[in-house]
Amino acid sequence: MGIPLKELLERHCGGVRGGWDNLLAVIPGGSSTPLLTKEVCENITMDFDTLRAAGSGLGTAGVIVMDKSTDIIYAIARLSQFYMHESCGQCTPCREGTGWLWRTMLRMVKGNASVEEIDMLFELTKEIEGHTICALGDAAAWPIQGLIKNFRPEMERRIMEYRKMAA
Amino acid sequence: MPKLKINNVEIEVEKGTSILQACEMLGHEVPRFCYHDRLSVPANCRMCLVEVKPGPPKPQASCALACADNMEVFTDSPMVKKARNGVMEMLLINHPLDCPICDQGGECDLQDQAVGYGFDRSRYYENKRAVKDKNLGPLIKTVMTRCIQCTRCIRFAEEIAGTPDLGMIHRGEDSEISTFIEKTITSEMSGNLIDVCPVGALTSKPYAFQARPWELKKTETIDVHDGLGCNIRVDSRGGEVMRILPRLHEDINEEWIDDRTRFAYDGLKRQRLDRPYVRDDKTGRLRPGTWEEAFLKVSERIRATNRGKVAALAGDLCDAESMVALKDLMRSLGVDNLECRVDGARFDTSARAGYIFNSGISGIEQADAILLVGTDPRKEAALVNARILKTWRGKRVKIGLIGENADLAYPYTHIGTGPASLEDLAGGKGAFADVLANAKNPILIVGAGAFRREDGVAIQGLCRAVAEKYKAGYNVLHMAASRVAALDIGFVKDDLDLPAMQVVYLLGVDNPDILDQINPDAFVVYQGHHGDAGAMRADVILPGAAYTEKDGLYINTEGRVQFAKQAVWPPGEAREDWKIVRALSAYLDRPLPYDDIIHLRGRMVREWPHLAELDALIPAEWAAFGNPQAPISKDAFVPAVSNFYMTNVITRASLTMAKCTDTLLKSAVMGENGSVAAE
Amino acid sequence: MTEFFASPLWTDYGWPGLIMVGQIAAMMGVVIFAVAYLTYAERKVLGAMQRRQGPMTVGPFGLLQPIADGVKLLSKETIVPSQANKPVFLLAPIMLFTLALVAWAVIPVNAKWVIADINVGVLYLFAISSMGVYGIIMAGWASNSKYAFLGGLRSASQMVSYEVSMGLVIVTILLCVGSLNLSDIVTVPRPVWVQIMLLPMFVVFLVSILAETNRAPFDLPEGESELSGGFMVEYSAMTFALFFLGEYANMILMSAMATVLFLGGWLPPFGIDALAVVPGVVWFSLKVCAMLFFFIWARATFPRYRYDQLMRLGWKVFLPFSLIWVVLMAGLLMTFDALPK
Amino acid sequence: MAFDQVARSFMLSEIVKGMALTFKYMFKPRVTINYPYEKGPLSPRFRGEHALRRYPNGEERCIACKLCEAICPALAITIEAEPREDGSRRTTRYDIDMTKCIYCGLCQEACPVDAIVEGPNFEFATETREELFYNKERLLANGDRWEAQLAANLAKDAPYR
Repeated sequence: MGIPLKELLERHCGGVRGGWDNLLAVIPGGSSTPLLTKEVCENITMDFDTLRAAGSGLGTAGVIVMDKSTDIIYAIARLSQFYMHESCGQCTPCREGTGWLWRTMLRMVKGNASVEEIDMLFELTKEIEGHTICALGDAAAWPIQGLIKNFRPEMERRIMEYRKMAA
Repeated sequence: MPKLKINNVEIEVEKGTSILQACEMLGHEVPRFCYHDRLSVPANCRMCLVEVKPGPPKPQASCALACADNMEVFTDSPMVKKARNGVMEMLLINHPLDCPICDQGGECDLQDQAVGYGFDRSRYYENKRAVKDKNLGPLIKTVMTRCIQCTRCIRFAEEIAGTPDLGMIHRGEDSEISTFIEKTITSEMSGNLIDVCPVGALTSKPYAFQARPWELKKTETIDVHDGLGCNIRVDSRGGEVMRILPRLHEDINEEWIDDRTRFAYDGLKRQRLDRPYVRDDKTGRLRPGTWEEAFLKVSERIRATNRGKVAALAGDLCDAESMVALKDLMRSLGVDNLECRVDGARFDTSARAGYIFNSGISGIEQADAILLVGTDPRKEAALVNARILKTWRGKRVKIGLIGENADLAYPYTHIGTGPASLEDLAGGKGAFADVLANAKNPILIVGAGAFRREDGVAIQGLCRAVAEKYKAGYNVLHMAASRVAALDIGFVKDDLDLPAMQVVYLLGVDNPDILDQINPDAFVVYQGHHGDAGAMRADVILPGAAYTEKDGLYINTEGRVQFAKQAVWPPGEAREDWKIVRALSAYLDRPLPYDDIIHLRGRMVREWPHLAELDALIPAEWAAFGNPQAPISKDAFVPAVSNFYMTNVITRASLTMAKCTDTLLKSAVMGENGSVAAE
Repeated sequence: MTEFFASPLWTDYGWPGLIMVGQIAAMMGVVIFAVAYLTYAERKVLGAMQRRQGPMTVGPFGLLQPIADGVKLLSKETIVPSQANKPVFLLAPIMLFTLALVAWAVIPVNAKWVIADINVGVLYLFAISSMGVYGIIMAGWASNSKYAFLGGLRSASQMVSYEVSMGLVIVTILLCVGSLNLSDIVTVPRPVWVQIMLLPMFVVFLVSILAETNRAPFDLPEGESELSGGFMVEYSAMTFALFFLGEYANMILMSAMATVLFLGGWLPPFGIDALAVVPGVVWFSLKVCAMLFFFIWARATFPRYRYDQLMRLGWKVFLPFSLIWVVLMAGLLMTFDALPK
Repeated sequence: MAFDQVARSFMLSEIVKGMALTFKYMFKPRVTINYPYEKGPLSPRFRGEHALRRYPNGEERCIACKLCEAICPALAITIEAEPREDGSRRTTRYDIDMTKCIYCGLCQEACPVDAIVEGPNFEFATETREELFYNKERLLANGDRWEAQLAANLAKDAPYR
């Protein structure tokens, strides 16, 4: 608790593959929290308040580290699939929303979407977040929110690429 | 008593009240799908979200959150609006939006609330989910793709009907409502699923595509298929009854009705007597005639017959007016052979307390021990059974049954099958005697079938003895809608010698047993609305009106007077029953002193003032009735109803009821599943 | 046989009588034909002025339309209202139509082309045209309908009112001509200044004949929009057709009268002798047609008068004006010694 | 009264002006057409005789949702429905009383499947009233007869809906 993230990763966990500079993003608290970019990871400490201030959370403190070889959109899409699969189907936003998120994310991976859909996706996560009985809805929403906040240029780039390909 | 503020208005509510209920009290509409007043609260639709302070910075499900002191609730803040819009969008993405072909269209909660909270276009471009339709039997049509997984149906089946046939299978997106497994629904109250379902997933099969709610004329009236006098709404278009829905009456049917009440209406359109018939002297067959001809023939025969040899019987579906008119006519002719107990029951009618449901139907909920005697309430009065189930679910009351074993949807102690067990209880013997003795508020429910035997009066006396011994409520559960009214107006004669009668006037009597007792040479007049057993035996048929076709008073088994309104006109030349009797009286030169129903009611109220007390439960004075000392046979009680779906002329004429009999009773025997038969 | 044809019975009565009958028949034929095509012309001209097509379907350019209308009216059932006075009801249209035809007896359509060249032609014409009002009053009264009755009353007072000024106009003419014979009226030459002085009288006469024939803007007796057809609201089929014919025949008659009184009858216009090569009857017809065109033109242009305005115009404007003009004309003629000898 | 007004009234100038105007109009081109032989143009939105359309595969479009019946301000439409043999929702009766119809086009607006439309036909006068009580067969026949034009009209109007 309170340990700087960089120290945690570099000293205790054997470091990022390919060196610290190869770091792409870190999900600090299990799969459900929004991810942190390398810049934020530089000097953040692992405690509740700091992480919340950074727009994420400590969660289960199961840190997921992704280096630059990671397809970040695909990674988050995979998380969406997980949450869709795990949704119990009891309450509406989670039952209907997680599937929608996953399908949209799948298209985002390919870039088969429009730029406006990124905003829609973000809005969608806001519609799920906080409206469910348990926290699974929130958990499904947060990684995508983190992705959009931090890697929106990457998503847009992919959409443009796909368009070029299609044309 | 928590005090809280809703939209800045202070309100004090009972402890345990949910925020949703508190909002309703203040008149703030809170949208909901899964929440239902009479069902448990799962809080899974997330439509009723409201903003609550203090609390987490997210909206709360108001149906599941109890009111607490110093709460501040907002039902229309931007946060709430946004949350509900979001939930509505989620609900609609996989909904087929096929309102134009959906029977729920026009009375659909989802449709209504989508108007308030929906977006005018879809942002969902993925493939929609489709769900396979389930077969729920001949009454309920399913379009499961429309289902929004509110689970009201599951909870209804389990909590109200006591037949946990439904459940949710799979999970997440793939979750769907299904029966366990690939079975039809076996509840006799399954029709209520249609009302309970907030969308068009469960709709009425017989009513499928027949009409739209806005084109129907709604008449609030009373049901006659059992003795409870359930409050119903008859929806009609033109001269046709299109469907029947329940109406709220907390003390009788709450907001449910059983399937017979709901679906037997198609019997009103088939096998109707729409013109008078007269038996031809030459051929011996019935042929269509005129009213004049029919009346002349009847009056001739009655004039030519010794008045002691004339009898009048009143059947199960008669309104009080027609029976009073018939009684007045017979009295003016000097005839006193009147009888209404056409099911063969014998009991003492001297004290009103001896033949009504004294505790009241809602009184069952106060009971802490229930003894059922010679009755299967599930078949005889499904809503009484639902009320017992509710009581049992609420406080696990002890229930004992004397009579044939039956699946009642709740566990009970089977004490015995015949009067011997009753004698034991009267003597304080047996385990259930202790239960009754220890109970503060025990009640006794005696089925009318228990009196259908030679020693009926003795059984009645025995029941009174048991009731008096344990200070228990004494309740008779009648099955005929007309019975209590007939008894109240004295349409009885204890020692009627039916086989000796030469002229028998049947007012809607179709019970084969009593028809068999009529002398084959007797002249039989049948006044009624269906061509059934009574009409077959008749020499003259006077076509009357069914319960949806006439205004009339009915007294239910509790002794509650209720007013049924006319929804449609009788078919063809058929007329309201009291008018037929009035017209006949003119042919007999004994014109009855009333020409309209207001005067007839005035005459009724003058003699029986309690008929003016509409919808009131007047306690009957306790008096000695029955004869416990009379000899009692050892025979077991015989169930009064063998087929729930075929109990009277209307149900026998109904195709839907025939289909139910076919599929529900023959293929899957009712009572096979679910609850414990005996402890 | 030959002695019969030689006898005075034949030469003095038979033959002239036969000729007379022939003349009458020819005149009637022409008038009725003219009436038929006047209705056609009216519809066409009205249509043109309202930028419509007018009748187009029956025959080329709808030329057979009047015949179709006639056939239709003839083949319909004549309905007599149950409360009507039947003889009067049926007599009224017959009378109106007859009067409209009878007046033609004295109209000279060319030099010597006149059925009855009587000395009091103007008086005869005036008397006959005044009698038309009886037909309308009879129709209005006999119909036993408030609309018809009101129409009849209006018609009576309207015709009486305008006859007064019409009479004064004719008096002015007579002052200039000095004869009651219509042929004389045509032939007696008038000095140019007299003609100019007669111009206002011509205007008064034009307006008065509009009122006299119940034409727009003075069609108050019919008043479709207020009296739903006025005096002939109850008439149908043949009786209606007779009214219709009578009315249009009257129009032609009045046009002929105006032609005779003011426009020089069969003489070529503006006294240009070179134009005399064209037969007089053609000039007469052309002048009548021009008058009829004026009738239609006025109908297309002016809205219906209010009843009180109509009366005001008749009694307070035309009557004083024409009285003054009679005196003025008489004075002038006396002064300049232009009275006919 | 002003002098010029009196003068004008004496010179009948208004009357002459009025007559000149009508006379001038007589020579202007006609604005009407010779109807049964010439016909004017019709808007794709023209609301004429009703028709029930079918899908290209011959399946009737109407699904008996009864929205047209509900919205009809003249109560001219009568519909009865029941499940067809294949379980789909179809009308057993679809009547329009053309003598009641006010041609407001609301039925067309209300129809979710473009089944009931008001077509371009306005020449459907009949000799008896009875012929104006259209039933389903008649309306479907109309639809078949006018389908090409109906479809074209709907396509033209589609961008504005």
